[in-house]
Amino acid sequence: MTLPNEPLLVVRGLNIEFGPPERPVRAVADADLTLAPGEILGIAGESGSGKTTLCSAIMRTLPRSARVSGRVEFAGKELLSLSEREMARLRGRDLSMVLQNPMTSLDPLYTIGNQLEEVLRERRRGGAEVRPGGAVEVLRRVHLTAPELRVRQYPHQLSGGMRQRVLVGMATAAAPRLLIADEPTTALDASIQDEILILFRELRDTAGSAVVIVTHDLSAIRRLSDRVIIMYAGRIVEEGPTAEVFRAPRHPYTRALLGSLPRIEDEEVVLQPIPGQVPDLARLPPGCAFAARCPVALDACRAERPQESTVGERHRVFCWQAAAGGAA
Amino acid sequence: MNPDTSPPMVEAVGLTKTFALPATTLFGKARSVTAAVDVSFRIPRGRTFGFVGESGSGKSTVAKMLLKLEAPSAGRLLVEGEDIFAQTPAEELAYRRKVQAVFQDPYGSLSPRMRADRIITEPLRAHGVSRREAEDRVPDLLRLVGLPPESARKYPHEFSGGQRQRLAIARALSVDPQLLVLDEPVSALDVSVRAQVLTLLREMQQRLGLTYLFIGHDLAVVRYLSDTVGVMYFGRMVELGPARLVLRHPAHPYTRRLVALAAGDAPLGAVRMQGELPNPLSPPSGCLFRTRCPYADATCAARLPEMRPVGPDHLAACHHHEAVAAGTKAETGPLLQEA
Amino acid sequence: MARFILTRLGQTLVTLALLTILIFVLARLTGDPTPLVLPSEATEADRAFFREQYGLDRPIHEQYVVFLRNVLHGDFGISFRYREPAFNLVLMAIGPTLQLAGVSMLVAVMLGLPLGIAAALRPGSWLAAAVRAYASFGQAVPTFWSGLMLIFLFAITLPLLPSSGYGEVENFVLPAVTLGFYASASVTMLTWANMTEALRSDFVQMERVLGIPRRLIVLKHALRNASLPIVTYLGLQFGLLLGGAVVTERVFAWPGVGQMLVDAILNRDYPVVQAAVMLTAVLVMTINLAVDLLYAVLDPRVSRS
Amino acid sequence: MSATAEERPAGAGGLLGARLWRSGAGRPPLLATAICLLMVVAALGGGAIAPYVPDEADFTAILVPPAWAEGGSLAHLLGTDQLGRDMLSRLIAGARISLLTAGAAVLAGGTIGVTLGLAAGYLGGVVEAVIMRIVDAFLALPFILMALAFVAALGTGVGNIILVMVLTNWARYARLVRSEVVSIKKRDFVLLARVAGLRPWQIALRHILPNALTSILVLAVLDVGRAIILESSLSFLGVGIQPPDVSWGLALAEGRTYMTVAWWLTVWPGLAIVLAVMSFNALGDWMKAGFDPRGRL
Repeated sequence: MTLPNEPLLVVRGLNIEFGPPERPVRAVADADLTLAPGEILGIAGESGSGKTTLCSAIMRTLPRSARVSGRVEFAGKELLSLSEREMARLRGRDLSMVLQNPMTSLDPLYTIGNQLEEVLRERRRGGAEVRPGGAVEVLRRVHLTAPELRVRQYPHQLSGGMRQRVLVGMATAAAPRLLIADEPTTALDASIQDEILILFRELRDTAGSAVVIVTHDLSAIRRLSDRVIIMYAGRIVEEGPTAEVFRAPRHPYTRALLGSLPRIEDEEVVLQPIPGQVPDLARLPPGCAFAARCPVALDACRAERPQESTVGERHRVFCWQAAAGGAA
Repeated sequence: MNPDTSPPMVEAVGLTKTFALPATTLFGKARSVTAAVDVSFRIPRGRTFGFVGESGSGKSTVAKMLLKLEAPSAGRLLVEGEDIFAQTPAEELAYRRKVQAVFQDPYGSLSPRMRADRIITEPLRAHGVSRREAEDRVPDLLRLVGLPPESARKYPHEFSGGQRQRLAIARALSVDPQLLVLDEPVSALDVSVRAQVLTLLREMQQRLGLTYLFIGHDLAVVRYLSDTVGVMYFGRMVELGPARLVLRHPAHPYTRRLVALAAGDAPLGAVRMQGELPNPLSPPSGCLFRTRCPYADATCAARLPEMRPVGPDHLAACHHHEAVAAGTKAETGPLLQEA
Repeated sequence: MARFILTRLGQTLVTLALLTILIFVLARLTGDPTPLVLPSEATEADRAFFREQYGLDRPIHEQYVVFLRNVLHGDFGISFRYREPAFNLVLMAIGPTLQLAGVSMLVAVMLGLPLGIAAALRPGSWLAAAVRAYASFGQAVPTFWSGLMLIFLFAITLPLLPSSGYGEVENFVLPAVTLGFYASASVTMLTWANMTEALRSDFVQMERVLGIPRRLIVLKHALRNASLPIVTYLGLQFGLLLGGAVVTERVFAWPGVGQMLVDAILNRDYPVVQAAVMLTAVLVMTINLAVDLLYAVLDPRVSRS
Repeated sequence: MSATAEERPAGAGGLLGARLWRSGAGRPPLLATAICLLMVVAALGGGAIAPYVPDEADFTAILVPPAWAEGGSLAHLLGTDQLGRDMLSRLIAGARISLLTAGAAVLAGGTIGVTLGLAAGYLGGVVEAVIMRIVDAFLALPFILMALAFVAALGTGVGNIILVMVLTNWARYARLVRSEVVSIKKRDFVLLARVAGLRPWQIALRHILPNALTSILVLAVLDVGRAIILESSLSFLGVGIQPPDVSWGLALAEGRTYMTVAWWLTVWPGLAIVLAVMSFNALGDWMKAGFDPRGRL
């Protein structure tokens, strides 16, 4: 078992490829990350940045066509070499996940109570009976109104926000040590998004779970997570403590991303869009994938892939400019 | 032309739209759902009116009425002083040249079986412009929205989401419209691309003197483009006024909540929105927001608040707007914890 | 729910009414039945009397009203050939047809469901390829040919089973296998497609990451969701089986409605044709209605809204 | 939101074949395509290819087995029937009838059905209600029973059988097209076409029909197989094609009596039907995989 200071999750040199081997699409390239118990990590990136694929690799739910190499260690276990049966035993108990679309993630033919009890029953090893009020209790924990009524209702009778609460309740029923949330608020209205995010923080505070939240919504990450990883075209480009990255981003892409967000607090809203578009993953340039859109790109950036450089405590960045101190 | 005497580009008076639902019980009364009630606003020429609200608030219904895709159940909709639901077919065709639209979904907005040049020229052709003349305009239009002229021969699936929205904008601009209805045009786009399209829209407005009706759920985005904003809640307009005023000094508790949520710096949990949206089939009595409002009292349950002035050009529908503006009750803290 | 039932019932009645019009029009198209019914030595007065008796001298819409009234009373006229009420003849033949269709259905489901599910669970495997080959062959083989080949093999070459007849259990084997095999092909394909879709759905993904055992995901969730469209389809399939029975009955000399219908057409015995068509139509539509109602009961999105 | 990135709707734009190729339907089924083409050639070539006149009796060569069997002769590759008619020539003539009736059923039935379905889906209201109830009435019976009902009224023979097949077939096209139109009608690009000022008929022809066309095409190809079975079934029952015309189903029915002594009389026509139907189905399934990955048809 892990010691308190040992990391809960360690990913090393993770590569995920799709498509024909002679012309592969590298959805995730050379990903390294470490997560401590009880830590909340945000992974941000635009579509095609590989953030969802990375999470599916950790949960081992990638389609069979994916080619995965590297290591994923969870609490000392190498997940990639586990059998499907061993992996299924971990899922939902030690590591769990919340998916993007609450509207379709519940079976339409069974009541909420039935589906919750099914999850609870699977949690009890050794055949112990599920307590009758268990499902209601789970719903109360995720602050769903009128839980006694909800357990008798079918998914279509609940709104999207309510369904996402149910799903978070299911995923966290066993107080997993790691919860991965993939775009958990994207399909929801603004007034409900925060209510879902709060559930993740409560989970960490009450059960000591670590949480990985994957989203394109920078504001959610800023307010929820302890640490943030920024991904671009399948690679991690910057990683560091959330406050520091948002205050002093070191990678030009992170900076550009923050600059292109309209902010309501300012007197006048100014936008600085990033020119160009995300490159095709099947035809990446030899150097830095962001070089073509980067305002401060050097010749070196186009020629060679940037190496990792440390720019502060636990703050690392993959950029030649930042490494040279030029973009500071 | 004197701007004071000419009618505004758009004027909506008491616009209401109800949809009939089939009865659920055998001999029950056929019920109806109200998508928009008594919505009134005006958009001066060359300005942007921003509509803010969550899903189901009725903002898209108003847009569809302005595009004549739906007819109002009550109320009037005037464009340049002319009632658009009392037009002859010839007048309607002329109107369709004046008003164009860009929708949210960049994948559903363009016919997958048409090439970019045909997509762009289709509105022109519909208005009787010859094929040759229409095609001559394609390179200019593509350049206008920042697409290379070679893309004329491509099919929609060969473009990225942001490029498709550019294409949709080029198509809308092809007939030199005066009014653009923008229904969540950037909501489906990635952050970096969103900023590109927003700056393009602002540039187009300045260059071509367009009037916009902009619909969005992201307050910061709406504020970026809008001069005036209207906040919709559950089919009703609850606050209306100059964008800066409404978003910096909101007078309706709902707007206040939205603004607080949109501020990226607010710590998580500082603002809580309690409860769920009411059921459209059995809305609460009185003020529709009272079930989620910290200011709600007996008055709110008894009477529906009317829109009334709370400042210069600034209207809000709240019985307690003074207290709200003064912020006597915090949106924060344990008061609202039990959601 | 009540409204849903009534709407469907109303639609069915309208369709039935239209069908009676269609059959009536078809009956008129065949021309004057008088020479067929009366012996050639009948006098002109006999013919006129016959026409008057059957209302053939009245305007077309009045004739339809008479026709409709008769149909509602189960009166399709007297069979020209057997000199008995056509409706009674058809009613006697419907039993064997229903038995054949029912047993074939059982064969089809027992073959099609497991094959379809197995193929969906192992995409890309040799099993899936074999199931695909089975289904595409089954859909292409006309029952009259497979029936003949089975007779050739099991009744002539190896005399194990009777090639025709009705009444004993062994009489059922060849016809039911012939018809059931044909129907099993489409049941297989439909089960496969729906099961594949259910296994790809978001909620199955969610259950996977929640660590729900695969057995439970497949049997409790995916299969039940996939079964909704399959139930509807089986209703339709039963109608197709009644149609397919026409040919199969002919091959195996089965005393059913199909056999009777073909004989009636060949002998221009129109009252029997009309009675057979109408009765089958009512049967098929009743089954479809029942299946729709069953669907509504099975799907909470319909029954609980 | 991040779902918008890689989604490339299958089969959009470009030439039909290229579109199918790209869309992941895989390689076209070569054998099936070849058989379909062979059938078309046989149907068109007819008398020019066939070694004998198909309905010419030759009492000197009755029930000759196929060339490789004992007693067979190279003069009659697939043998002869009870009247000494050459089986190969009869199969070729049968292909002509099968394709003629199936083609007519699909083309004429398809045209009528597509037109009515388009009208129902696009116009809605009373027009839709009336058309769809008629469609329901035509689909209320299993297709073979419906065909028998029409045969009873119209009679047999090539012309009547074509008419019968058109009558039994159109309603399925109408139902498919109507449901396609209803869903396409709600899509954004159709709403935007209205905003652009296009007339309803322009929208129907330029936007709705092209987008429904792939489904119609798939249904049509799959329908050829169904039509071949229907025609041969009717002919087998004796209420379809009548001698001296030649049909596979009819040949089978005639050969049935001689099953114990001359297997080739029943095996060849049956195999011809199975091969033809399987080939058209394989072609249709391939198109369906490309156009309709979710299997709505």
